[in-house]
Amino acid sequence: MTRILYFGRVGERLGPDGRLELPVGGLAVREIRRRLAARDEVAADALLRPDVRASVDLVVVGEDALARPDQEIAFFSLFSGG
Amino acid sequence: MTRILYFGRVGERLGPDGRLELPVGGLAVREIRRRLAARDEVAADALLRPDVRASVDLVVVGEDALARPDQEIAFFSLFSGG
Amino acid sequence: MALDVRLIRTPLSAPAELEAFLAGRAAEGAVVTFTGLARGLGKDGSIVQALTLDWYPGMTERSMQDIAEAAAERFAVTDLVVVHRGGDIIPGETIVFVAAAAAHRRAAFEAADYIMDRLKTEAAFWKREAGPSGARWIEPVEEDRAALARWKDETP
Amino acid sequence: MALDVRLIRTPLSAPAELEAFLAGRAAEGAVVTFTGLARGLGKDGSIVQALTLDWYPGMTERSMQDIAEAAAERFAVTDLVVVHRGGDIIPGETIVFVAAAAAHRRAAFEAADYIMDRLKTEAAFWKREAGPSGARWIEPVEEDRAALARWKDETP
Repeated sequence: MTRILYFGRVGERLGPDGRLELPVGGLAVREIRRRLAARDEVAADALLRPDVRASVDLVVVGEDALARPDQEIAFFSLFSGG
Repeated sequence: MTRILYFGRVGERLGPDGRLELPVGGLAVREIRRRLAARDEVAADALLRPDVRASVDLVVVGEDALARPDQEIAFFSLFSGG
Repeated sequence: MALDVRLIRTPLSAPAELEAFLAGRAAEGAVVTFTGLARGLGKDGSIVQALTLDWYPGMTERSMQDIAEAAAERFAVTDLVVVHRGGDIIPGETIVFVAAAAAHRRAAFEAADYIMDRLKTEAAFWKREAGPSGARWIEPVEEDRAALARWKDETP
Repeated sequence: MALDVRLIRTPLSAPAELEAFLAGRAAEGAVVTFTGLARGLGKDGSIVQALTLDWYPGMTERSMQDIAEAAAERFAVTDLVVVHRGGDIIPGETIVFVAAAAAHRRAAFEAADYIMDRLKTEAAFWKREAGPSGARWIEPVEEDRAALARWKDETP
């Protein structure tokens, strides 16, 4: 199980992290988001928003980016800025 | 005798101040400058420069401004700025 | 060129940071600082009792470092300090301190200004204000985006 | 609105000034400072052993006050401090400290920037640098005049 980190509004709704089984070859961020959102309404509402972005290994990525199980994956709402 | 203050390059050449007899009705700055400069070559060289300005009662003035004996009169080189 | 970028969870003293930044400095003529304080009132005038700044360990430090490096490259500065607090902050406390040293004041002003504009929109922080009527998330306002756009020829 | 304008003959501590300026501040979000240090090298690279700033008592304070008041009127700042040293100054010592507090950082940056541009050209000081090959007077350079021209729609 790969740990998925949540920050900002996403973390507020879903807690600091969640877990997801990822194939060794990885999955596109779009599909990871879809699978996490499919769990319940709260998850769907927290994750299926256009302003919720994802990162893989600390780099903000697009929906097509591939994430493997050994990478650090996160979803978060818009940065507030410093 | 009215005390005339010198600052910057003017003060460096002529000392911090000088004295001049002014009529009660006052004199134009141009004439004060001319009389002070007439004293010797050092005074002429220090005062007869276009970048040497005058003030009367702390206000920078033009050559036509009148200065009376009870006012504070000064000549100084260009401000260096702070 | 020295870059000092820190994310801290303890109180941030702008005077102490300035003192350290100035120590032994004689070659450069100009030092500009920015100090950002936690406001006692929100943008809509509501009372703020506490501010919480969440961050993503690793990503947030990197976003701060990237911004400082971009400023160092873009402006003729000799040293930069960027210190940002994370965690719970009380109104009046310092959230962010930026200092820039340069031979010419224009570069120091511009570097501090640029760093703040980018931090305010691009730094990986999530900010919540808590007041008598509950908590709410803060996002960059249009003013922040407009400020950032001034530098757009080089920002990514 | 508080304006604090001082011409002093004693050492100037920018950190202590910043500390006093920040004390008890919670309403405003942004504080920008400028600290000007005596350079160890002149503009042409020559060594500077000491700097002497002469001033005209009464006129110089008034020129500083006028500049601060113009900044207060022009920008949405809540407090301004302008402290300038006169007399003999050693390289590395602070010559001038400016601080501006505002609700929005843009006003604080602009006020400090404006005050410095005007101080550097219009303040009634006469500056001499002393080095191994003698002393010389310093006058505003073209860069200073160009900086001032940026604000020309309102400067006198």
